[in-house]
Amino acid sequence: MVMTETPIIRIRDLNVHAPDNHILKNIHLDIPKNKITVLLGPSGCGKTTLLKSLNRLTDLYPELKIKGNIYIDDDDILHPERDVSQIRQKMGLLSQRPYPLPMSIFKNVAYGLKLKGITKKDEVERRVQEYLKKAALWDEVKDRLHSSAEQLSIGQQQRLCLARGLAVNPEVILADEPTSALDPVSTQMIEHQFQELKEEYTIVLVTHMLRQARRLADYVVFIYYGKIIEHGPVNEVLDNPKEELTKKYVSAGV
Amino acid sequence: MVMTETPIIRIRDLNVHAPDNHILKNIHLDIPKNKITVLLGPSGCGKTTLLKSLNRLTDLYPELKIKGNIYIDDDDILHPERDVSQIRQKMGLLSQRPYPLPMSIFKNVAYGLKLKGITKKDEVERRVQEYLKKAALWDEVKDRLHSSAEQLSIGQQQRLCLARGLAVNPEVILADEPTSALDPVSTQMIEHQFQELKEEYTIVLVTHMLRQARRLADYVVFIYYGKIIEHGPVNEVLDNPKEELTKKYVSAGV
Amino acid sequence: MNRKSLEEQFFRRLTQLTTVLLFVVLTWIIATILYRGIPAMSWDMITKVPQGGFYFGKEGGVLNAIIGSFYLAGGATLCAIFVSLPVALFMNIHLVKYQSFLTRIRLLLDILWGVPAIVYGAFGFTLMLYFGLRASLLAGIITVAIMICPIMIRAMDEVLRTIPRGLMEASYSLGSTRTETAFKIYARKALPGLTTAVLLALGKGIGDAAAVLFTAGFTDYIPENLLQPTATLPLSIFFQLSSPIEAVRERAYAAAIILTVIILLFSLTGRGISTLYKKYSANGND
Amino acid sequence: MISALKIKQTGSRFWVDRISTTWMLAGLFFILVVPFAIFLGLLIKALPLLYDQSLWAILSGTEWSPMRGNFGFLPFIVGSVLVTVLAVCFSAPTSLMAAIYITQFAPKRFLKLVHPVIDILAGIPSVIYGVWGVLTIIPLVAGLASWFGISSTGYSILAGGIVLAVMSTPYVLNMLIEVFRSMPIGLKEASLSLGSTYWECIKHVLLRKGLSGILAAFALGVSNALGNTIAVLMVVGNRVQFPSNVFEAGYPIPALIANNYGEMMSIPLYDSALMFAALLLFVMVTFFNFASRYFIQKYEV
Amino acid sequence: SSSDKQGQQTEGETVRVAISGAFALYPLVTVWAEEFNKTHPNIQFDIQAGGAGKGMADVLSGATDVGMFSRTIAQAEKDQGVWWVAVTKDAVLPTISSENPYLPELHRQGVTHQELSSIWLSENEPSWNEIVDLGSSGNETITVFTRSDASGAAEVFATYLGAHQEDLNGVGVMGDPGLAEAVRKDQLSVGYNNTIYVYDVETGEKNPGIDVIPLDLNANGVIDEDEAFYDNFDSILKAVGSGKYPSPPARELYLITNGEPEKQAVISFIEWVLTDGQEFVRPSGYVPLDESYVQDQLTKLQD
Ligand SMILES: Nc1ncnc2c1ncn2[C@@H]1O[C@H](COP(=O)(O)OP(=O)(O)OP(=O)(O)O)[C@@H](O)[C@H]1O
Ligand SMILES: Nc1ncnc2c1ncn2[C@@H]1O[C@H](COP(=O)(O)OP(=O)(O)OP(=O)(O)O)[C@@H](O)[C@H]1O
Ligand SMILES: [Mg+2]
Ligand SMILES: [Mg+2]
Ligand SMILES: O=P([O-])([O-])[O-]
Repeated sequence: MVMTETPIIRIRDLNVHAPDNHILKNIHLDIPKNKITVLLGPSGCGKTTLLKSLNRLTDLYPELKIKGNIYIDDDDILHPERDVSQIRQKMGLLSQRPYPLPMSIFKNVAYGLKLKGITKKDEVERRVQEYLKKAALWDEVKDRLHSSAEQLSIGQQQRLCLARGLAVNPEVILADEPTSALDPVSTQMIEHQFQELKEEYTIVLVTHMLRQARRLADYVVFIYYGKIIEHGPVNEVLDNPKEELTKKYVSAGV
Repeated sequence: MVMTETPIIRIRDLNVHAPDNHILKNIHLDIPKNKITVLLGPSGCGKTTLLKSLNRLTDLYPELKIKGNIYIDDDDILHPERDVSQIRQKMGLLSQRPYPLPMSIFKNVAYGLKLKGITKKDEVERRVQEYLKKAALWDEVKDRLHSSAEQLSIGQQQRLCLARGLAVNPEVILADEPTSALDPVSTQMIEHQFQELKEEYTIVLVTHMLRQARRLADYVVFIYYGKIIEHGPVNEVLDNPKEELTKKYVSAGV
Repeated sequence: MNRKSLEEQFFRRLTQLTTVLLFVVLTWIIATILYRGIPAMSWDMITKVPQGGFYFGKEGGVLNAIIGSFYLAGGATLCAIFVSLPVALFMNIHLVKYQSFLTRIRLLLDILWGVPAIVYGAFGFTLMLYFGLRASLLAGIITVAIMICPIMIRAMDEVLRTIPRGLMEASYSLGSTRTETAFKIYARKALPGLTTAVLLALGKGIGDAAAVLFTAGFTDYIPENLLQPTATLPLSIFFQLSSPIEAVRERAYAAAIILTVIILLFSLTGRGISTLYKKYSANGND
Repeated sequence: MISALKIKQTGSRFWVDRISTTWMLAGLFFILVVPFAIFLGLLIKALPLLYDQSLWAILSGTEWSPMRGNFGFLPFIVGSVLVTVLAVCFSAPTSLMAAIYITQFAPKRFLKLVHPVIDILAGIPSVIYGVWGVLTIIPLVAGLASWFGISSTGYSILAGGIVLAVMSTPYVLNMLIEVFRSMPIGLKEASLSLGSTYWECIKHVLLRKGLSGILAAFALGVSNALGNTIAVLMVVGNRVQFPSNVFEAGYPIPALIANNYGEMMSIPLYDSALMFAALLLFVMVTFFNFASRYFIQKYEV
Repeated sequence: SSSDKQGQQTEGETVRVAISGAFALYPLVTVWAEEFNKTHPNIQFDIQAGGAGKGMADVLSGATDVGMFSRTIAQAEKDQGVWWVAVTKDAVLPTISSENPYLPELHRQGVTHQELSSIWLSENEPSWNEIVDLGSSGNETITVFTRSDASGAAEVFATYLGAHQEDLNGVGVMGDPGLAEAVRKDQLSVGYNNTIYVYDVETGEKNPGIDVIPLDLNANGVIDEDEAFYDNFDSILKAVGSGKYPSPPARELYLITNGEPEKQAVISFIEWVLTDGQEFVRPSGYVPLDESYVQDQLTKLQD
């Protein structure tokens, strides 16, 4: 990516293989600091896999073979010896399929705080409320903070996971379709949130909504079948796509 | 709903309670045949619960208490003695969170066919291909039909579940945000599919995308915190909403 | 930060150490059997039935017990699967709505785990006499099957419980009947766990002598029908161990090796088959 | 058009469902009858003793001499409880740790190795465990005792507990492995991507998610241990007394039954007493399970 | 193999005879059955051990045809109509570890009936110097072992001491081999065993690690010439046969049936055991019955 900013993440020759599938092919990408980078691409092209590689969550899938380098602050996180939990704390991933932890709504958010070492009761309460509000969930759950999070509706779960993810205060937020299950009103609030966050954080966002990309993105990366087809500032890629594939995708705009 | 068509499903005084939550409140609704009825409403308002009630999948959640009547064919399906498995075959539900069955991609679709009694090998193969194409998934998976369906990407899983759901050839399709994880191109194809399907089928669709509602819906039902606020033909509700809440929701349009 | 990775390291090591310790003990037992049994092992052991004075250190083998154990444990396990699998599926599919009823069923089954094998034996013995049966393969199979059913059901039940509700929803919304959901979806999804449950119960069935002491009898002959008494390896081992002759007691270990090999075979085939059928399913439920 | 939804209840699928549901129900009914049948059978057989002596006298009595008509069960109850508690103290934490290691830290093929070993151990006859205990655990315990300055033959509550722990390990471990194996990966992802260490994920998320399964495995382990006979009786010393430390001999109920079932015909009330012993064990297991249920329910979210 | 056995069948239908009971008799009965089969190939024996009491229970309930029994038959059992015949004898011997530090003294002095009683019957376990005269040493307490499983051997031994098995103190160990093993391992312990668990049947020597405490029958404080018959298997068997070794703890071993035997196969087997079968008794490590005694038993069978 031609850019003036210093990249916070540098991906070099990243290849991910599944037994019968070459999922990511020679990915070479720089992700700028304090910007929102949006990953676009058809379903199944490898966006989620790319995000998971950044966090080394690919470790959990023994069938995936991953090669190449990912530098974060000049540190190769794919190095097998590298302690990943610190990396992961720096890079919060909001997964595409929300997984509430098996505890109450309150504790789900407090869990993140606990990991950061915040345990003072009123501090925790204050923060839980703060993050639930940021995720536009507070009103719906304030009366049942202590009931199980697993019974929330999918959209609520998605917002809960967002609140939980923000609570750990990561430097980089990797958000995998964070508003896919949300109604327009909540979506607006979350987008607003992201716009505020980018002052301090770096955000990598996967979305299928081109309008969302337009509203939020500084940079756009278009992936197709595991390859980066085109990337650049948002207006370049979305408004004047160079590649045929990108054009076709962008014109389908929903 | 004021409508000329005979309703295929009539919901009367439906109330669903969770221990600490009144999820659906006095739902009274008729669903017309061979039309697309779209359920709209903020996340957590009870859309999924309503769809599940229609299929009596609420049975699986012992904590939910369900009261009222749902008539299909003048037959109250909420009657505890009613054997529901045939009803379910006639009313296919595409759940919001896709769950591939623990088998290969091919068998996932073939499973539905088998339930319909189609077992001849080439017939099955032909149909599997047909439905995977309808769901816009064929190209991506044709080379690995016999690998596990659980490893597909979320969007692929969603399309697989659609293919599988169509394969059983239900009369009523209850689709819970069927394109939430899909890119614009696939979404277009699926929407097109729905438009064709409605000639023969009745479709109840949940979506958060107002544009999708506009493109597809014949009727729109707007639900808010478990109550039906407004319902009627699409242009009435979306373009000239009567209620304040509906107005606010529609104007947020994404 | 540092404290955290220390904690992680500590527990990683601790769990590793415990595992090693556990497996040292477990292999120690197996090693004891091997160490003492291999010298006494002979071809005769697995090809001959006991001849005169076998329990006195004379020639012969334990073929009668090998075949008997195969029949008895195999038969009992099959019978138990026939009851347990449906029951476990029934509990997790038909009865999901009745959680409090389920809790009670589980309670009853758990209690059965605590009934000593010898009481099952006595129970089976009473039944056997009531029906005018003599100690026989049939009576043994029934008793052992009753004894291992609770184990199998509960072990299966614990596995099935972890299957996410969404899978049942998916299956139902396709119009599957509960039976289809049970046997085609659930049984398949949980196959490796179910195999474990079966093998666990098989272990108990093949290894527990007390229940068969009463009901299966013992004989130096190979049973030819269900109404004849049968030898089993644990009983044969028990008798050999009680022999005054050192050499015979050593042979008991050889018999134990044979038993071990039999279980190993069962285990490998069972798990082999289940991986074969399960290759389409990723580990870990969603 | 409405009739379109009316489906004829015919076809093999319908019948298969009917038949298999009946079969499942019959199986359930059958297996649920067993505990009642055993309970009733034992109760009927134990009645003569209960007519002869007061329940309280039996339960609180410490004298055991059937020939003279003394049937005091207290030492046996104490013996059973002690051995079982020891066994659980050994096997529960080790099994849990091992299950965590095997499913979470170890390479995947390790499980493939572990499984057959566990299967074998579940199948080794209890006499063999007993003999192994006599050969290895008894001297070990005797040595340990003398290290503490206590003289002991080694035949003791402690030896019984250890052998029992080893014997119930395959059951507990296997079930725990299943509990951890079936955890959704997404859950781990969720916790890890919050920056938790792997251990924190296990501690806060997996253990909690699996809590009911883990407790169930433990409870089943305890039940299994309570009812174990031959192996324990070979190492536990079988002495009717209240052990003052774990290096002394004790006498659990199953051992009492197994040691004497042969002789019960010849002494008046003896068979009744042994059946009462079995009944007592049954009641103890029931009681324990009720208690653990209560506990589990209290701690489930 | 089994097909050989069936191949020898010449005439008649196969009859199965089920036998269960005392461990003490089990090895000998398996030998008898095998030898008997050589002349009666159409009888199949199903033999299992399980303890004397199990044999009694099985026979009385009709679960088996013949029981092996190794202690005196209780009145309650006679009342239920059990029929019995003595087929051989053996003896229970008090045993110690061959590593026992006081072995020479013990061999020289023996133990009296009363000393044995104080070991197994008194509440507080005595020390070694209360049993043997050891001067100033020997104040370690005796580790007392006993059988935990209800068994003929224990009951007979207890009878000798004027008690029942349930009265014997000591750490309970299961089975004869278990008890022998426990005694062998603990230098300061005592136990009791059937003769065949003490001596090697082949060589006639004592098994390694185990030794016998001689009984000082006349209580004179030394083992006299005619009290010393523990050297090898032969001499102890002879002493049992001649009655020099007292009974109890020597004992008769019985075959029992539910009422008088009616099955022809059972009758001819018992008859054979009492006559031709006796030749296999000595080589197996048991004591054959006296000629006259055999006649007694035979007449019992014939009426
Ligand atoms: N099993 C349950 N127990 C308790 N509460 C439940 C349960 N299922 C749903 N709820 C609650 O009922 C409400 C409606 O849930 P539902 O899943 O129907 O919402 P939805 O309209 O589909 O939302 P979304 O758009 O986010 O999917 C939510 O507040 C949810 O927390
Ligand atoms: N563990 C795995 N094993 C095998 N194949 C996998 C695995 N995970 C992903 N894949 C395959 O890799 C491809 C990319 O998957 P990925 O989840 O990254 O897609 P995606 O771009 O996130 O799609 P979506 O928009 O549908 O979420 C898909 O074809 C998928 O089937
Ligand atoms: Mg994805
Ligand atoms: Mg929903
Ligand atoms: O023959 P016993 O084992 O009962 O002494």
